[in-house]
Amino acid sequence: MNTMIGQLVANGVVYGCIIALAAIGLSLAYRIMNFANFAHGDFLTLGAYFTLFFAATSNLGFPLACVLAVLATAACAALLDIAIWKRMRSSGANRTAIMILSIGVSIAIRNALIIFFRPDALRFPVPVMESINLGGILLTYFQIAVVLIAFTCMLVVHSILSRTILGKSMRALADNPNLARITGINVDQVVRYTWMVSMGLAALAGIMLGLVTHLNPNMGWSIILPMFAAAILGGIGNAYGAMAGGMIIGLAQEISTAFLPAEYKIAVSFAIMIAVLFFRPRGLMGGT
Amino acid sequence: MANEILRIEGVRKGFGGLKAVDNCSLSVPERTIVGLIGPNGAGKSTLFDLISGFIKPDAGNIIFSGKEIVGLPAYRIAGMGLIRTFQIPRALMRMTVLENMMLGSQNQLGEMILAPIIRHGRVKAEERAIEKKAEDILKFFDLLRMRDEYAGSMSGGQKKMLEMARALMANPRLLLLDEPFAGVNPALSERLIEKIKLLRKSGLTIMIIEHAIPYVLALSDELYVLNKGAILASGQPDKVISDSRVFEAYLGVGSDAQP
Amino acid sequence: MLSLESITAGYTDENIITDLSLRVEEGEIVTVIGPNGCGKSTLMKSIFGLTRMRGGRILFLGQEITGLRPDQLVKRGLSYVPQEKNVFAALTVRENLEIGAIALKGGIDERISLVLELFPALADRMDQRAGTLSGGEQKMLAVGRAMIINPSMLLLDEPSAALSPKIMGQLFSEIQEINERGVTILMVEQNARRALAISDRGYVMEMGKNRLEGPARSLLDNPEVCRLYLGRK
Amino acid sequence: MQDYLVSIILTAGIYAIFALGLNLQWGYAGLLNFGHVAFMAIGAYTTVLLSMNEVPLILAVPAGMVLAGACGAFLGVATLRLREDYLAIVTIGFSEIVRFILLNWSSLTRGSFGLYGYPRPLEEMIPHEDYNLLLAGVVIVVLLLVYALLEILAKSPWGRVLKSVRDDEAVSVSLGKNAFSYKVQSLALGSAIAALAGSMLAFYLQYINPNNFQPIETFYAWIMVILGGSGSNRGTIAGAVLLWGFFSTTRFLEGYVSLSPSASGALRMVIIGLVLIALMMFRPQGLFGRKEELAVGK
Repeated sequence: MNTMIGQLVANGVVYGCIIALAAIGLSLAYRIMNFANFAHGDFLTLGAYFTLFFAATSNLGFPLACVLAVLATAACAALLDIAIWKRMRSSGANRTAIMILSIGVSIAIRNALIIFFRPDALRFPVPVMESINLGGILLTYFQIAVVLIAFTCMLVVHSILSRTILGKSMRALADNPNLARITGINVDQVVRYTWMVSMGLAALAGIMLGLVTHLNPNMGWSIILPMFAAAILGGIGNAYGAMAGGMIIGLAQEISTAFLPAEYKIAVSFAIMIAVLFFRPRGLMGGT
Repeated sequence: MANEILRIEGVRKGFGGLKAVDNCSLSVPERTIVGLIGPNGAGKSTLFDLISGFIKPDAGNIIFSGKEIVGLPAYRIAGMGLIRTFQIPRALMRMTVLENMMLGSQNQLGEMILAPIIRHGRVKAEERAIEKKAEDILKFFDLLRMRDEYAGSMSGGQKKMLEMARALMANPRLLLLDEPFAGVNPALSERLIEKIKLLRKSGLTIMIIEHAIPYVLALSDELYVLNKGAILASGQPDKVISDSRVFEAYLGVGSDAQP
Repeated sequence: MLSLESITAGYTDENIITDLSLRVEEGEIVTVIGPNGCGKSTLMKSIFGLTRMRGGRILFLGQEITGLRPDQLVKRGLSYVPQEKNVFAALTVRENLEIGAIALKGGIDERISLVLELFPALADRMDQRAGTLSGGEQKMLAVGRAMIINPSMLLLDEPSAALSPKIMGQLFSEIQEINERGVTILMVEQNARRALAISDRGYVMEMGKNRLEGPARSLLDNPEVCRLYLGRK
Repeated sequence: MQDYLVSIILTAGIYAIFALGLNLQWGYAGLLNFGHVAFMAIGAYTTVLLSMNEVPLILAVPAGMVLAGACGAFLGVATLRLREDYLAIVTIGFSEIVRFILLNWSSLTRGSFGLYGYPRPLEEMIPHEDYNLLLAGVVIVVLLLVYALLEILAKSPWGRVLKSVRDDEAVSVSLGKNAFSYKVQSLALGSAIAALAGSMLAFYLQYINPNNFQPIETFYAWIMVILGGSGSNRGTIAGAVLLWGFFSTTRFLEGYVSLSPSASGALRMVIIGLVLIALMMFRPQGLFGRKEELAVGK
């Protein structure tokens, strides 16, 4: 029994890491751009497929392909900002319009991927590895790598936000957009970098999701619920809250399988989200 | 002394470190016009928000026609006949002037979801009556010719007038007007003064925030001066305005002038 | 140094300011007063490119700056302290100052120590979040934040708003000190008496227009001022 | 050819009803329901499951509507006091949850096998080949009834309050209207209308399975509403006709391009996504809408 719970906790941490990474980006974008980006999940997918593409078409090796994919996704985010988001911002469109638009972006990306890669499930060209046994808990090297990379990323995000001038500008912009403009922050530039960071993190989360499961064009869209649940649980807009929220959601979903049929684990996210909205709408750590 | 319709006792409200309204007490007698003036940031609009239930006070009582109203939802307070307008005109831009007006009427049967279907005839008749009333009030404010325009296409001054007209549709017992003259041109303002006087004559009680002091003086039976969230002076308008402390409050109090 | 030539501006379709002209010479403190809602704050925002300008032009140091973005103005040495919400509440005092210096290249530490020299009270609070400071300290931080770029001109929107008389006095003497260090100052103020006491010249606005202009000390003696404020004869 | 036309009338009609429910929520009350399909699914499954247990139609359809309305109201109560995007997030989550429950509660729903072989109303009295024609007639009548109901409501005092809530909730409240209650009412009624569309979809398809109710269906309704001009019931119906017209024309053109079925389907979806983007960027008032009455605001 104990090892079973231990195994579920381990799985939960792995899954929680992926959700947390995705939710950090979502929350950052929400905080700076002031709207919920429903295309966030599809950037996870985009990142995973870029990796597959780079790994298959060049002989750079898988890790380098991952790096390239993250950069490519960030570049797409910047392009999208120039083509769409910046125009919407400067035309003074309100956020409901922008949210509806993000649905359009999501539909377009997802289906473009189906055209290029077919709808079937695919796998990364990496060797299948034996699990290692840590005191009765089985984990693959990929799962361990996911946890290590995710924690590294969280540290990196933390130091970007607290140490760098970009991070401080991002926080300043979120705190008081008018004053940020007056102070001389180039708002458009900071917003663009925020998109790139947010989407780069999404790409990374997508790669990890692809590593521990498989790839399909729906993979990002299908975790939109736990992703938002994590962001809301942590207080939407709060990057640190999103990390904690992602972990809690991941653990809750996995551990619930000890008591509930595994098919319902996604409902656990929904139940947590509704409960948070009723009793603590600003999330556990307070958000915007 | 006339019956008082509104009494505020020791109301306080802070935002963060700032005390927006600080131990404020006042009373509004029935069938009078009470003016409320004070420099920027004195807490006038916050006080209106508190009275109308849009925000909740940290402490103090607000009694409207004998009932404690602190904690009631804003729509319930409005339903009791305490109707407020807003400093920045808030016409419903994407509705026509007439729709704006008809919305103001209270206790409409047709506002219950199924009534327009099952009580079709009665709702129709009710609508005709409300429309007639709306037209009368629009005529009173010289807005009748705009009845089918979108409110969004009106000038700022017209929006202000529409807001007041819409508030009257609710048959208020107490009307809170937040800067009714802002953005209204001087000629129109003169006419607006006459109209507000007519409203008082018809039995309405009105409380006005206004920074154009000549208008307040022309209208008010009683004047309160708010400064830094507290009542600085009150009484007969002419006396209050001659109080040197009031001029000082407007020009800025030095440390010595503080009571 | 700064001159507004018959500017007309507002936020939406309506003009809040109409045909207003104003000049500030180098080294001066100029104060604009006027009753509530006369458009004082809008005037400041218009100079800083935050409104819709529909007429006129603005010159700063002889060059036209009409329609420039705030970050471009900051690079030219114009700094602005808005009336409220003028600190980043969620950031520490040090971060607020660093953000203020974002337009500068290098030398941040040096600039910070200059600001701390001006406002020594901030030195103990450097790692505290700005939202936890008192009203007076926040105001000092706001002015310090604006001073960190070493501006040649400072725009202050109601610096005394929501301050106790004692702190207000302190703030005005600090403004005077900033001016003595060579920074030209334009402010709009509710507290006309205090502000004019440290100013060289003053303007009185009413309903979006300039009504009176004159040397600061004598402006309040003008009976017109009383009429404009309170509408009495 | 006649079959084809009837099938287009049926789908366009059913989706028009579905989208009218959304227009009541978004176009009139400004509510972001991103999980509209959930209520259609609830309607379809409730009606079918009750019919299979010999509950008469006259009870089975309203039961689905009531259940969907109640779910809509519940989600509203949970989120409507918060910023408007919470409703969008929660409803999109809800639509996924409903689909997961339908997929996994196999003892009730037969999971991904779906439900089929359930009785259709008056089936024994009508020749099979004419059934769809009759159903198309019923759908058109229901569509007209729903349209009439919504038009009456939209022009009634009730609709007036709803529009005021969309424009500026504080004004409504200042005039004594319980804005929160009106938002919940419009969510509940719109969801019930979606359930009605779901019941009819079930009788048309004769086979329902959870994959009929993917999130994308919600956004078909969104495109119909926005294309025709948010806040216009007639525009919504026009939007439904346009969208299904697009689907059938492109299906017809498919014969001429050498794309796999999945790729051409996806290409269609890419176009749908781009249309939604272009509408929000360049013509948020829709093809027929008036800018003054734009539901999205400035």
